[in-house]
Amino acid sequence: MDNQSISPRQFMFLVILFTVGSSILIVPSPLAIQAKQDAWISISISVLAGLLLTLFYNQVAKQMQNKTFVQATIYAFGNWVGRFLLVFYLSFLFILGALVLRNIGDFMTTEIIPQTPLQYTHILFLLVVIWGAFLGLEVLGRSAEMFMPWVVLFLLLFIFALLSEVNIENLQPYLGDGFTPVFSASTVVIGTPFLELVIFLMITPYVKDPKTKQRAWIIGVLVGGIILTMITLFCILVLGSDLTALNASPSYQVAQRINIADFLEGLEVVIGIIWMLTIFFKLAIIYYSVSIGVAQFLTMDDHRPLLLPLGMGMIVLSIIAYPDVAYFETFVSETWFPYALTHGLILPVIVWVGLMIRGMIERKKNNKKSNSQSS
Amino acid sequence: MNVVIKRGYFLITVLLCGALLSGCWDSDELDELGIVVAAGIDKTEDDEYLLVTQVINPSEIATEAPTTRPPASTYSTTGKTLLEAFRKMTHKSPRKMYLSQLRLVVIGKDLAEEGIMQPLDLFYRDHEFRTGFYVTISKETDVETLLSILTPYEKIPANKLMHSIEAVEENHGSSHGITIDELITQIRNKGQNPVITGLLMEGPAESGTNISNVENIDAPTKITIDHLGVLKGDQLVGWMNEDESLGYNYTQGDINSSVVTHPCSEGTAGIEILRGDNNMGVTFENDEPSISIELNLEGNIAEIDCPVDLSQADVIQQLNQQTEEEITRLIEESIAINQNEFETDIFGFGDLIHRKNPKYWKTVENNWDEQFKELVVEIQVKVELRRKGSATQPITKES
Amino acid sequence: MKRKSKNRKSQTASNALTPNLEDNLEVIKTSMGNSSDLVIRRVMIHQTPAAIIYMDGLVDNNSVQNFILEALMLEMPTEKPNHNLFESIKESALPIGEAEEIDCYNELFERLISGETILLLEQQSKAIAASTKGWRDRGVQETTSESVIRGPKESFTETMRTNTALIRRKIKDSNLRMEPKKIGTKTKTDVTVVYLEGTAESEVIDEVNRRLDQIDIDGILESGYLEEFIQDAQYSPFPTVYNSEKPDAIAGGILEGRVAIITDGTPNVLLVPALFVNFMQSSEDYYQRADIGTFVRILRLFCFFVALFMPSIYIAFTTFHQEMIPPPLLISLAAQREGVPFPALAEALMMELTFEVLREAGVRLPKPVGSAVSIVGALVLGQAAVQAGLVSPAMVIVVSITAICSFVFPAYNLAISVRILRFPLMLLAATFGLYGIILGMIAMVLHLCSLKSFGKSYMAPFAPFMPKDQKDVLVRFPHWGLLSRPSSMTKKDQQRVDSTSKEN
Amino acid sequence: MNMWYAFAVIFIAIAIFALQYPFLNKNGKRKDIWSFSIILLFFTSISVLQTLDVSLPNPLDYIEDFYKLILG
Repeated sequence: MDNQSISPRQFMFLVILFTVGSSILIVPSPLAIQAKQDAWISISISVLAGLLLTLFYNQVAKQMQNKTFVQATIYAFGNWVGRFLLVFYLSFLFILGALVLRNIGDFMTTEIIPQTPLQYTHILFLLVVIWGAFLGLEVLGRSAEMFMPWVVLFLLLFIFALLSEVNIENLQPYLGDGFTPVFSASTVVIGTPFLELVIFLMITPYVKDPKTKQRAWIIGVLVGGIILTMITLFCILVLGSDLTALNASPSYQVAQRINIADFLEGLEVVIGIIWMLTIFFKLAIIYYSVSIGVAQFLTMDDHRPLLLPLGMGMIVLSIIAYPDVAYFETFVSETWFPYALTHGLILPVIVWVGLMIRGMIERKKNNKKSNSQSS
Repeated sequence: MNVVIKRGYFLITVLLCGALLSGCWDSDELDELGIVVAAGIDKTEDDEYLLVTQVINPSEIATEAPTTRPPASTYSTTGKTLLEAFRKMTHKSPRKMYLSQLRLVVIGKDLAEEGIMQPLDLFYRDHEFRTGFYVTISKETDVETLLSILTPYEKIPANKLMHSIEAVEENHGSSHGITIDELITQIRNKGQNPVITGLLMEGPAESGTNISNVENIDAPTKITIDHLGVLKGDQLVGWMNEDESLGYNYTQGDINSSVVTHPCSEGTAGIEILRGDNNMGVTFENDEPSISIELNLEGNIAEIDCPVDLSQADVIQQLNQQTEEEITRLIEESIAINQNEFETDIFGFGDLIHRKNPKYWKTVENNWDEQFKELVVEIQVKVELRRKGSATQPITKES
Repeated sequence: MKRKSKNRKSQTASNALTPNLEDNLEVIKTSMGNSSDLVIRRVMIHQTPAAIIYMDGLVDNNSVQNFILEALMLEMPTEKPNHNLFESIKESALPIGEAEEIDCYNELFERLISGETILLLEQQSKAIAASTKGWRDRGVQETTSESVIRGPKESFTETMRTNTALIRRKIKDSNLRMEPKKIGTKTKTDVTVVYLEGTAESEVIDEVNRRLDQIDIDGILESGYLEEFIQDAQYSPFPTVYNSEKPDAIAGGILEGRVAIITDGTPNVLLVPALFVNFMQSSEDYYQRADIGTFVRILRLFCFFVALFMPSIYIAFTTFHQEMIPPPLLISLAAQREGVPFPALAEALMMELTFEVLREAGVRLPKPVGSAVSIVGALVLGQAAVQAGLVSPAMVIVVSITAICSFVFPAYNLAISVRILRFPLMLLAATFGLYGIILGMIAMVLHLCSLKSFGKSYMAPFAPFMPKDQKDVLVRFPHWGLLSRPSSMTKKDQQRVDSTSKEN
Repeated sequence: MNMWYAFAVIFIAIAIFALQYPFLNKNGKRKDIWSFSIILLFFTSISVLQTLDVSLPNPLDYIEDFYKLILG
């Protein structure tokens, strides 16, 4: 594999962008449907859950010892069982990628360029993603550093420009329907960015400086979670929970309210750009991980030849993945959480346990060896 | 290796871009767009939607040498759905209707009485619409005539109306512009019913649609912003008069600046309200809610022609009190007419109860309008007149 | 090709000088093909036949006259020296700085052609080469392509020695190294690699030397030849080698730990590694006050974005996202477009191309005619085309703003790449609107981040982010605050300013 | 029209192959060439089927069915 490495800071930026990307579009609406004006509480709960998950992932990463998840699984379970497990893991990532691609395509073709065929929107986007995955992780990390100030700047603009539109009454009553809907809604957010963070198990071996990278991961999740919470909060504060639930992409709709000095209107497209940037990085990370995953699965030296063929598959999958938006909505609210849970929690747990057992066996072997050597 | 592959990727990208370039699906040149600034909706007799659009003629507006052509044109079509009507419009108009610049939707009176939610769906769903436009009801005239009136001073009639609505809201407070997303939220909200701005045409319709209307120094036909219409759900149930509209806006804290006129001894006093804040609260006694409205207003004496000595503190106090009474009267009237005549809660009392006591709200949610009729509302107005302008005393003939 | 030339070299190299003067002269004459500028002056020194050979025009006639001919013919000690005549001439007779002994034709020709004067003696298989180089040069003049308001106005010339002297005069440090090279099998161009020992990173120096030594070409006429050979990204529109004709800019670069490459025969000196930010900075930034320098730098960055994106954003806004245009502006734009026969893309492409043509024509034409071109351009395009309804006035404004913004960069080669990149962005904008522009921008940033210049990341110190270096990128701190050298360039010899040098 | 799209897809696939093959071949990794070709062939055929409007099985359906089965 290419010997690229990224700094903990770049890693943190990638985690932030990954957490925010695409969730920012699809999360507020289902949250508001279930938890109404308390959506921001449920998202805060899921950020906590996300942090716990990250702590767990860090443990797994420690056990993996500079191997990617794919290599570690093969190492722990051997060629056949390991590969069997990996088929599921890689297909999960692949499907995730296709869905993220479809998210941006759907968003673009509903809000900004409605007459452009979905395929072409996808092809163009994926071409740039492939270009990013081709150039490798180092370049992705650096460009994350380039774009991060802009993302932060525009988010601040978004928040400050909307401060005058905020209506604090939209948050009341707190917990009007009790805790149940709040908790059940929080699974949406746990499923959508936080369980997907399992993908960074493919990236961690390439991060320099093992000491700070754990902290970078946690801070990244925290910051990303806070951004998500802020956006959801602002959607509710400005639009009210009813309109937030009614809108397909409330975070975009809310940007339509921005009006600076009666001249700077219509900034929603600018905000749309920020969503696009974050989604780009999310998809680039997924795509990079999938391709190196497949390359390691097939024990190839280089993931680059795989980029274009996989891209063809991903475009087809993103088109056929769901026939209409309603299918997607039920899929996200019903199936995605258990699906993500299987691959984002259960599978890592299995691998983690496997790695520990493997480690113990190895240690015993070594002990025996050293014993026999010394005796 | 990199160089070869990089070159190849570049080649593929260029090829694909070339292929993609063959379609520019979404692009519309500016001169192919008919910029719609106002739309009117009504029902026809055979139960179809009547759609009227006011399209501006950019070259007439931006020109340095005005001709006699009108700055805006209207088109009207009918259709079973609004979308159908919009698309049918291309039969009549040379250009595609472009809707992002929409300022104003005018709903016909008949349609408003029937229910406005259905037609508004399109305006909210379609991506082309931005959500910052006002929804109004044409009070007497049919929408087609109303939208065909040419307005003096402001070339685009829809702009004139929008600015007037904003001006009335800011300077007098007897009307209230409502945007589509506010309207939809309130219609869907069980605890608050919406109000809607009324538009009124003055003068003969025939002369208003002619360019000569704006050639007169006093245009014979004008459109004025009327007071507020009251909706129950999405149906228009009645109109408030000026006092009631003012009272409504006081309760909502929507008064930025207004005027209170009231009689004082042997004359009248005009008070300019500068700013104020309002506070609505709910208290429960034996599970029965009662609403309290607190208003703290600050104002100036702007005009006074009664012989009082303004240098006396208790005279000011008296004026304060009179103003308070006047405002209380406005609010009371407004609440009374809604409680008794229209039976609809436009004040958001239900919403307030929902926020403060969601459990109680659950029990009354579904017949809130009935409950609303019995609701006790306490009004407390506090006015402080701080200044009296440049003159220290009423200016009278004798000194 | 390669092998042949080497063969030829080895042949001549084996040809050592003969003791016979006439034979030597014959060989020289035939090898040079009886060239008209070859001057052979026969003299007698102490009854020994001798010949002075030089190339007319390449030597300084005065020095040949005063220090060689006069010295040998008039001022020679009259007594016959007791030991070897050759040695005594070499040691005591020639009042000239560089005089070296040579013994083979190969070296003889090389020196002869580069302007040295050769002294051949009868009975000697050796010759003396005296450095009498000197030819007409332009002299140090004011720079034409990089003018400044404040700061030194001198510029490099075509002469290597003058150029090295200009740098030496700025950096009077014994650590300033100048490594000579000769590149080009036919032109044998002098190339000098200049750096500060102990400040520049040795990896970079080695890399520069390695890349320069690898070059095998018949001729180097300008530094552009070298640039294409040594630059990192061959297929990138962005320059990864900086060039300047201002000695102060180059000296500044050397002080930052960079390596300069001077090519004989061109006033453009190369400087590597070159990062993206270097192309956005002018040496004048350091001469103006710090706050003004900062403002100008931010202005340039802004202009970079305008020059790159303005036409494409105009296309995207007017054909895709009309809702983003403020209403009064939209109305006036729509009014302007009435009757324009071309779609916005064609209009923009047409205007941009016309402008490029005008610019190119303005550069090529002699100055008096050049202004005529600009008048014609301004009148024909600005006035007539609008009045004829061929283009909308707004488009003229957009193109002019773009053009003006692209002239702001101090580095001409960055402006070129910006101009080229504008066109694909315009195509993307016409197909996908802002979506296309943003994807184009992302692809561009990805590309920029992947570039390297002599092992240094091109986008440093933004990506990878170096907090310490930010003092001299967008913001320029006052000189007493520029404590360390940019660590994106060199990690050695970091301290620049002693923090106590400015009292408060 | 769909036919042309299908041809375009095949053309692109050939282009990808032509682009990658020399590089893979130079490295002399037989297995890599095979994996690459199989993946390319698989996805190309899927893409061709998709452009020809053949309704392809949607993996999301299976996932949904599976979890419905498990969660009841």
